[in-house]
Amino acid sequence: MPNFIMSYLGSTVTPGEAGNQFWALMYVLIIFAGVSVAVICMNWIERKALAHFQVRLGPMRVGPHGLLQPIADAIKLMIKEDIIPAEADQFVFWIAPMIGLLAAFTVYTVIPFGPSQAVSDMNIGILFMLGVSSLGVLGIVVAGWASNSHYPLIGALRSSAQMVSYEVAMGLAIVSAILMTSMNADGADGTLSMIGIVRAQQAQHVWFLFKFFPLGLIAFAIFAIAMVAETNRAPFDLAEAESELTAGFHTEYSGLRWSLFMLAEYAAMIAVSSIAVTLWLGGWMRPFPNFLHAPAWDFIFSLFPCLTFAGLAAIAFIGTARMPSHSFFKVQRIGLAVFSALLGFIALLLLVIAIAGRSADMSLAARFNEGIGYVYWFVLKVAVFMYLFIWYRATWPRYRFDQLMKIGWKVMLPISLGVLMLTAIVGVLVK
Amino acid sequence: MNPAMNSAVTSTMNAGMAPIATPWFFYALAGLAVASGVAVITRRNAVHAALALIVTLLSVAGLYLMLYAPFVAGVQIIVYAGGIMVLFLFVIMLVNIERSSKERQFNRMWPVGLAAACALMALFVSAFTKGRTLFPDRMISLPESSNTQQIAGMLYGEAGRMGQYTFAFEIASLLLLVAILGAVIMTKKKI
Amino acid sequence: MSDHNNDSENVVSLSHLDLETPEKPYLDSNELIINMGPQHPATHGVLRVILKLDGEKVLGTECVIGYLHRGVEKIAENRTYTMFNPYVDRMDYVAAVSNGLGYCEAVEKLLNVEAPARAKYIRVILTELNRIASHQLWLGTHALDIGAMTPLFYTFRDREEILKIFEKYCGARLTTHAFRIGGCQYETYAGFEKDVKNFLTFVKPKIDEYEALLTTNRIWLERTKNVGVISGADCIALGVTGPVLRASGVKWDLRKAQPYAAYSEFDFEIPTGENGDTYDRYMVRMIEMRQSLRIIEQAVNGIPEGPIMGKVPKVIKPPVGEIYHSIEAPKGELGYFIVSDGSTQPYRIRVRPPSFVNLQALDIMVRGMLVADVVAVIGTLDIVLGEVDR
Amino acid sequence: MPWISPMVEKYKSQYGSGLDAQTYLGQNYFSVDHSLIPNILRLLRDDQQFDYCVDITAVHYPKREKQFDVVWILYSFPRNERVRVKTQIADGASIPSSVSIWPTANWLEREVYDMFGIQFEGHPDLKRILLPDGWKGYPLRKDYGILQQDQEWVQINLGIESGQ
Repeated sequence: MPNFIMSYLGSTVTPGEAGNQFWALMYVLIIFAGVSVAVICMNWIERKALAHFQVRLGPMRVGPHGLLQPIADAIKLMIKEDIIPAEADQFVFWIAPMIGLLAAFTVYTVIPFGPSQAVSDMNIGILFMLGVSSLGVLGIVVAGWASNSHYPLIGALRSSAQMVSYEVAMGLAIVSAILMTSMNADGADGTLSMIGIVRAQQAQHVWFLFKFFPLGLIAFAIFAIAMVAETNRAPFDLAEAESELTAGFHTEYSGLRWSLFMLAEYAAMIAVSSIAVTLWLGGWMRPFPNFLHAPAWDFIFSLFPCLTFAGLAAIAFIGTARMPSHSFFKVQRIGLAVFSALLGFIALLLLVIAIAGRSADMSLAARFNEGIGYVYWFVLKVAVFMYLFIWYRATWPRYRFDQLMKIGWKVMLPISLGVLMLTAIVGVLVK
Repeated sequence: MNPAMNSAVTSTMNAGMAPIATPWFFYALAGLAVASGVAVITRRNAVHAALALIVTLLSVAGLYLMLYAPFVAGVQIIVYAGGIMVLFLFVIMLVNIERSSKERQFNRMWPVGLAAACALMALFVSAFTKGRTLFPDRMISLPESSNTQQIAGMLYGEAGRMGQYTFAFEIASLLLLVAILGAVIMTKKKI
Repeated sequence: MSDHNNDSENVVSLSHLDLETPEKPYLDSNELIINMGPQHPATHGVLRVILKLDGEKVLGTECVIGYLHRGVEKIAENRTYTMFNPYVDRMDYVAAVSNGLGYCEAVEKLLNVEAPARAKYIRVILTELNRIASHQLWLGTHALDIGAMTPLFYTFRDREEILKIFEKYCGARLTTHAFRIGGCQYETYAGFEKDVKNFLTFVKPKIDEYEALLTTNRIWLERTKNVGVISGADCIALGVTGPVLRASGVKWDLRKAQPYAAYSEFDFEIPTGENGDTYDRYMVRMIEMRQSLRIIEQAVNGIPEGPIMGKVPKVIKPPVGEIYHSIEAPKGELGYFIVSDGSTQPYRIRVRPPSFVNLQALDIMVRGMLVADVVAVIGTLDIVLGEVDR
Repeated sequence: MPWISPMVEKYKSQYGSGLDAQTYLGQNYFSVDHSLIPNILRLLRDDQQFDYCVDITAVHYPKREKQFDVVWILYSFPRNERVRVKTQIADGASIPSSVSIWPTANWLEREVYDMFGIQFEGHPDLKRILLPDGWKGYPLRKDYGILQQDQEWVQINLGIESGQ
């Protein structure tokens, strides 16, 4: 059994590909737990960040600075009664959130957190991702239909029309990124696999964002806008336009079923932004990998994870210090102190690994350090996108439905087609 | 899918290709496809039928994966399950089914339908019984390059020379364009 | 309301405004009757709008109002003039101070009495502060209806400062009842001028903050340009007044046209828009806020000393007769038609509510628009249901 | 006191008995016989540019044989001037609607009907605007008690014994 486990640590191929069922399952569990935790943190961050944008504090009551608020919400949603409307279609009503969740989570099997840190590396990675994310539309359409009332039906129609039309723009933006993967110096073939794409960026020493300067950026911009529309977020949140259609397709849902939809929405957000990171921002590569290549630089960059956690611990510690010493706050002070201690401990651990793993030999610590580095940079880039999502929600008003479709078809589609053709032409000229 | 065929597959598998084609995967997927196919016909509720159709399409995509044709599986999911089925559901939702289901059975062509079903059944039975002679026991030659390259080669041709099907491919796309234009004109409404 | 037939076909027909009816579409789409019902987040109170939709497009609307009808005019006939004063604040509870000003001035005109100069200045300061507060509340809820969440919190934070000044001056934040017939009830408290000056310096950059967030916001422009367009002539024909009228290009403001309460002594401009769409109304109200700041500044600097209460008899018994007096409330022309029969109780008080008349224009502005625009147009009309239903 | 102005002279000569102009506290108003109503208003709007009908309301004098006073308050943008037109009609009598002259009259007349029960001929859809449709009784009449409610409507719709 031990060598079975150790066998994977050495391999440079993703467990799925190496046929290593045990580690593949392990990765699935890690990713599933990881994404759920990420969704919970995302919930908290969204409420706090949105609040601070709007000159208010956000949840402060449950746990220190509202840290336990997401957990409280989760419990509340589980306890809440699960109402099924009268003549609703029981089976379809029950399966709709499942489809949504299925679509949101199967995308993660393909997302590469590191060269070998992914569930499996399918050679049609991107295509699989597009296919599964188009299944998400079904969940919404069916949910709207099953609730058997006016507003959810209109909400479902609207959001599915929106997702279908932005999927096209998204697909074309992805095609132009894939086109770039085939333009590396040694004439190797392009690839659809996600790890292949990041390898291509590594080989070409450039993030696709900056390749053929304006083209990469435009394709990235198209994808960034399409992904916001794909997940019904911020300026494109027609489905839950509270002011018109009460809450769109999940009006009739309540309790745990409703939280499944929220889980699916946040998971889809994280999935879509991680695809953007993989395609355009060089997945798990640390910034300036070739430009600053000296080992000293490697060491500095490997310190980043520990610095981030140290920073968080410091913030939490200051929070504890500034908390008023009144007896009411005793429990919260202890809670925050424990939290900051935990963060400090993780920072210390990362520091030790970074120092131990400095040598380039294949010792366990070095490989571990490298793995942490990959995952850290990838997650950091995804976090930047998450912050953008919240920022959009705070500042932008909502598009009207016809404007949204107009942009989808008349603006995004032509531009993405144009960028595709230009990339192809420039690619042929350059080679 | 007799055992001989299966052993041939596993023996010629090179290092890169993980063994997907374990037999019980095939039986599970095929069974699922047939079951949901039957469900599509028998369900009274249109949305249930549509969902069953989606399950069928996804299981067919799984079969493609087993035949080392991931590209076709991916396209199958995107085009069929993701695209066309959504439009199916749109139509089902917009045309309120209660009205159409109440209408009387308007055609009395069931004998013709029965005859066609019997002919099809005969065809299947003969194909199944002859089995080996119809499909010689060819060794599945594992594609050396990935499935996507092969398709691209056939469609667009490699290294400058025209592929076999490029012309046909372009004609098909023109046909689709005509269909789309027709649809737009038919439903033209001052928006 | 039970026998009120839901599919009421007699949509408000304003045929003489020659609106072209949408030509018959090829496929006969099924028209949807949707109730933007009394309990709807975007109807600023208890208003029910019956929308006749063809798909997303609005074919016609009919407003069902009266949910908040408290019979203020009937109560007026059984109260003395001074007792009726607090009722007036409850009509347009967002701009209560201007209601009070309108009523007190109407009765003063009936009594042929003039409020002293200092009282007039105090009245102008409080009314303009109230106008800013009303516009801020409008901006917050209007932006929220169109989807921008943040302005709501900015505007409410700044509105709080005004309400603090009201509370210090007359004890109430919203329905202030600060004026009496003949002048003001309370002398300004010690730090009044200082508070108002601090407020002026505090709120000026804040209004720029709202503008920074919305005026050049690409989506905001997309959602408000050419939405709910109404021409100047239609406005006048429909009796629409206030910022909606000014945004359609008619330069008319009662504070300039028929000055009352010391407005003639201040100089300020009246903003107008060109094509009368939601964006112009937004700009007009933002400029109005800045003009109000100018007025308050001049008023606070030039406030005269002197009594705050005119010579008004203890028991008010105006002579027989009737008068009509109107002021420029934040929503439009707020008029009082008082008929007195010589007793201490008014024989008849008719209040001309700007929101009630402006709401009538909703049907024209929304015809041919989409459902999302109905919400935007109700927001831009800035109606308060307390005033619509009285 | 009587209101003397060239406009008044012209109309006095034209209509003689049916019209007389007063002024009180600087506000001028016509008292007009109800037969002149539609064309005097049209004249004021077209010739004298009173293009904005500020308000339409009514006052109830139970003791007079012509119980209701219907009042039009008009304003002219070009001349920045207000005028009121008053007419007296008996209970149950109807009066031509002025919706065709000023569209704003639509809701204003509906409210006067709702509160006083005065019928307006030619109004596009004259029905109650503030009170529920089935409500019986016209609240703003002097004989309508302050605490009075339409018990029957309350029982049917709200299912409670009485509103009080």
